[in-house]
Amino acid sequence: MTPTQKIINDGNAAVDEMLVGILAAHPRHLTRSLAAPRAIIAREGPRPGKVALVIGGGSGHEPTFLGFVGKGLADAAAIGNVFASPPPQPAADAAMSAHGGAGVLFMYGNYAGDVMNFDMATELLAMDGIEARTVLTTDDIASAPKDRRSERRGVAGNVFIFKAAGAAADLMMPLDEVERVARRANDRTYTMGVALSACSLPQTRRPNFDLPAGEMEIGMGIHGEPGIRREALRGANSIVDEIMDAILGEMNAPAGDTVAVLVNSLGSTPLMELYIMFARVAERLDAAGLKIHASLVGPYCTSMEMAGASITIMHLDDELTRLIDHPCDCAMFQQGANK
Amino acid sequence: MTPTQKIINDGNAAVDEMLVGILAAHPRHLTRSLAAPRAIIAREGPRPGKVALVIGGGSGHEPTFLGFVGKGLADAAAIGNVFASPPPQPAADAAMSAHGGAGVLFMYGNYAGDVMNFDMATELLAMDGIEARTVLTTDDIASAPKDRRSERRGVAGNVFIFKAAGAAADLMMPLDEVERVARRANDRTYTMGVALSACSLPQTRRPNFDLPAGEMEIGMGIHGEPGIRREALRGANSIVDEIMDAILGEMNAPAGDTVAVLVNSLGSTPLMELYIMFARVAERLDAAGLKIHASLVGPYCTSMEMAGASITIMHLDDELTRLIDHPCDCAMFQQGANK
Amino acid sequence: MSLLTTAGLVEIFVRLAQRMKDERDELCRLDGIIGDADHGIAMEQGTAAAAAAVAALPDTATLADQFNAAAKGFLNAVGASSGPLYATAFMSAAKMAGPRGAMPATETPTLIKAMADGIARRGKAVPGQKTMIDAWDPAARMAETFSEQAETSLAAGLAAMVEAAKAGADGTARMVATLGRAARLGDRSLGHPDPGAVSATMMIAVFCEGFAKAENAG
Amino acid sequence: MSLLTTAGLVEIFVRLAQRMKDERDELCRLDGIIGDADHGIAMEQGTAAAAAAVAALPDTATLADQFNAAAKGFLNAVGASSGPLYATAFMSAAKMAGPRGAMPATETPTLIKAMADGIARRGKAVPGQKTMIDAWDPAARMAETFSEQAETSLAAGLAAMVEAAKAGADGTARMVATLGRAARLGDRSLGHPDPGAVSATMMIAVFCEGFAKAENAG
Ligand SMILES: Nc1ncnc2c1ncn2[C@@H]1O[C@H](COP(=O)(O)OP(=O)(O)O)[C@@H](O)[C@H]1O
Ligand SMILES: Nc1ncnc2c1ncn2[C@@H]1O[C@H](COP(=O)(O)OP(=O)(O)O)[C@@H](O)[C@H]1O
Ligand SMILES: [Mg+2]
Ligand SMILES: [Mg+2]
Ligand SMILES: [Mg+2]
Ligand SMILES: [Mg+2]
Repeated sequence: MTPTQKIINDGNAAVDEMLVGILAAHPRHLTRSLAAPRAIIAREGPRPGKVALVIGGGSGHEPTFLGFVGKGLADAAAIGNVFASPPPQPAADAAMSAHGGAGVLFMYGNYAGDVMNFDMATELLAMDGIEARTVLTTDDIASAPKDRRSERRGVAGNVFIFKAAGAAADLMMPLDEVERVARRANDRTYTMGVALSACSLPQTRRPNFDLPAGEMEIGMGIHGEPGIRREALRGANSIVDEIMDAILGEMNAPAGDTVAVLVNSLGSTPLMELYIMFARVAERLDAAGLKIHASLVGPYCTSMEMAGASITIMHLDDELTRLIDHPCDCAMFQQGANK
Repeated sequence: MTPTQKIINDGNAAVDEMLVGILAAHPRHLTRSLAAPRAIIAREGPRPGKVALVIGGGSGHEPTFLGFVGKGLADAAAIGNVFASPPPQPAADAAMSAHGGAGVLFMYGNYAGDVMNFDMATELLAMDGIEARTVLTTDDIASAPKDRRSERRGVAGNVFIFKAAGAAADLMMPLDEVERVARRANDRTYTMGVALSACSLPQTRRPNFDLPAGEMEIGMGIHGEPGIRREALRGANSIVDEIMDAILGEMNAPAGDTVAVLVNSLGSTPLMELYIMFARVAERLDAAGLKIHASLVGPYCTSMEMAGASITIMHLDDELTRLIDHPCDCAMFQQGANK
Repeated sequence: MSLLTTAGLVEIFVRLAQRMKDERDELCRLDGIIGDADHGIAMEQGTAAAAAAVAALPDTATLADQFNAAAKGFLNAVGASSGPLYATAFMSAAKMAGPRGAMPATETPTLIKAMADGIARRGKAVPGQKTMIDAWDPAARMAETFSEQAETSLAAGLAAMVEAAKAGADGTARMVATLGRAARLGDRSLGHPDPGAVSATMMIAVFCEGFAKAENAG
Repeated sequence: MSLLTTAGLVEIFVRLAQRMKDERDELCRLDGIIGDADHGIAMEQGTAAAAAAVAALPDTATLADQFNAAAKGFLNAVGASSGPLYATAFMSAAKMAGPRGAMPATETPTLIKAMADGIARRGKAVPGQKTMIDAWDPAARMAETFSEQAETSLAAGLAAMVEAAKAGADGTARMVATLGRAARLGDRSLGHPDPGAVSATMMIAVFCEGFAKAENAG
């Protein structure tokens, strides 16, 4: 079984070499201290009196997480090994460097490893008198039933949820407010994905699970965790309909409301296929009387070279609309003032 | 041989369904007339007295071409079938809709099909008294020897070359000047790629050539055309060194000069691998005494789901630096004023 | 006197579209080796659009109208390299056929010649550059020799034109491409036939068989 | 009286790192079925860092220092779920071993018990949730029964602890995960052992074999 084709050097060095490249490519956006090589700090954004939004998680999801570090969004990101939560130290280092004396909000996907590590980081920060709160993202509606929403995974909806919280912090809202906005954004964001292939870790270069060609896994997680069902691959409209039925069914937004839409590639699925999906998403939203206020299409929250896509819908209100439109200038995600 | 995994409906309808999705996702950036469904026009940018920059080519390279349509860059794009030049009519329609009475500059990759179709479009426009000139991009240094540069293919360097010309037009330079800038930008842009897998057309869903696992094709074109050599896959630094040796060898820029760098994914190669490559590119540029002024990393000029990457270096001077920094707001590429 | 009628030409374009539909995957396979694997799709979509455009014409349409409609249909459905080439070929055949409801079957070889000239004019290729010209040119030269020596039968002449095209296409495997997409491969294009020449042979065969049939129907 | 010395513990951590290096791909395979396929890498990198941290300590270091260094090394190399769990386990063992240069071999089962308690405290998992606790808990309970009945030999006690862990890990195949990554699979995790429980069994085996060896060396 020949290893998966990757352009890397030593698999064990992949994450650290990636970080060297990211800092070389985005010197005006990102920096880090030698003491904390896995804590990446925004050059602009962190300032006295501002709540520090610190995000983070495993590598392999780029541009999530550190692509969203920059003015108007996240102030820092703690980076782990591929598909592995960062240890407590980088998370604490990131918070220490980025905080402005107005508290820290940790935001990351709801995974056992992340919770344990970020909680240990919170303990470390408390010893230095720095208050850190946590809001977990739980937008993957395929990962647990509606009545056990708090057990759900955080996936591509991170993009909108972090964006809302980052904007609130950039508008110098206090910690209570930023936390309220973050929870509200999380509650109104719904994602479901479909995987068409596995992906491989740089160290093993072997597909992390076996999805036979001709099949797809509905509801798969962004670390290749199995989803709801595996079945024969269907056409784009049929796949989008199944996902939109589930999202619209749970979101239950009244006609006339507005939404933000993300059609996200899990890695190797190209823009052509994402826009074919978007055409159907737009049709379904129109039929439900929902207006699209903002759209993102492309690889935003990936699983390395996994084929597949996810659809995220955020049910907007006036506050979330203003925050989603708030300008930002991050290493891998820029948005002008005139949305 | 099971077909390549794609999220599409009918393969023959892929391009047109994609366009419906693109217009639905970017209503504030793009529009088209019912009469010319394959001519996509920028909502902002075209204006009286401005040279119209019209780009275009086959589909399957997204975000190239229509992702660069918008204020500050291209005024319109003519879209062909997958890997096929657009016919003359959409090219002529695009120019007719976007021109401001100051002439049209067609810019596209140097391929037989594109030349024939855009030349026929030029004939159609002449009949309506509209002057259209053409500048072909020829940045693929692997596609012909240096002394036969005019026979080279236009590949990912399109991004920087179009950007320079678009900025010149946006600064209301006359046609002669925009053409001069475009040729100069093309002459100072060097690209070489490496493919790690084939890709499939939506209609056949069969790999368009057979690249055995464990091998790579150095110098492959963005339509899967064979390159210089096929050999065993090597590590990232070794691949980057071979490409940079070729680029630096031909570019031969004196130490102290500045460059723009694009590490481009051909489709399924993810950001982690591109940034690992970027780290080595930065090392080699530093060793050559060349400063990086601007960097782009990601899928900018792709071949659907092909695995692989290309490196583009543009040898900047004061004029090109200003033009590369010029702000733009396109459907799939935004750049703020403060570079 | 046997005639190629507008009804006959409609029939020919229908058969051409069916032939290219059947050959799609093989032509894509050939174009994948030295090109970008889309030639079969271009020929399938182009000939389907041409046949539809011809079929949609009113009964009063002339042979010239039919060829011009085919040209416009093919071009707007395809673009790529084959679009302009075959659009120009059909427009050239339209001029040759003229605004007639029918033409003597014995003149049909001049249509092949006209198409070849159109392709050469638009693409500026000459024989030996590993392009579709290497099939069209031999067929066109055979068409010229046919009209000069009256004694060979039309059927034999048309068959000879198809054979000449086939031989030309096979010959492209021993050529190094110096034009079009494959030109960048240098000697790596050796040993592989040019997909455009192979599809040209198929098109020439459908036209010539159609012209021959017109003779019997006459 | 046989002792577990700091030299002996260095040896144990070296063997632990080697064992996890050998088992990397199998653990990744198991974690690929119900998780995200990285557990083998986490355990390889974690135990390598722990062994390096322990080896780097000065000769004056105590057993507690060694376990604490191992904890810090493992945690900072791994993160993920196994990082915090094994860091807390080793810190808990450090408190149990105390600031001594050596400890009676007969007390070593209490180290296994301490590690299990640390994992339960950090992860809050209880037996039956298809986690590594389902291997650590049986081993810890066996460790307790050993210290109460003096007459079983240390070697037999340690062997029984490894067996208990193995049985527990095998049992996870018949459990539905309700904690951690696999919890989201519902009954789709049935039939597959938990990778964390399998690697726990390997670790417990290396520790117990090391403790038994300390007895002979004494
Ligand atoms: N200048 C030219 N003159 C004649 N034939 C050409 C020329 N350029 C390309 N061709 C023909 O076009 C064929 C490829 O057509 P097609 O695949 O449809 O277009 P593309 O090259 O744009 O993908 C080649 O096999 C070749 O025979
Ligand atoms: N809360 C928990 N308590 C005990 N063990 C746990 C807990 N969460 C996860 N685990 C263990 O961690 C193992 C997975 O570890 P690893 O793959 O390294 O981390 P991740 O789940 O972050 O990829 C699981 O097999 C399970 O045994
Ligand atoms: Mg993990
Ligand atoms: Mg083509
Ligand atoms: Mg082709
Ligand atoms: Mg795991």
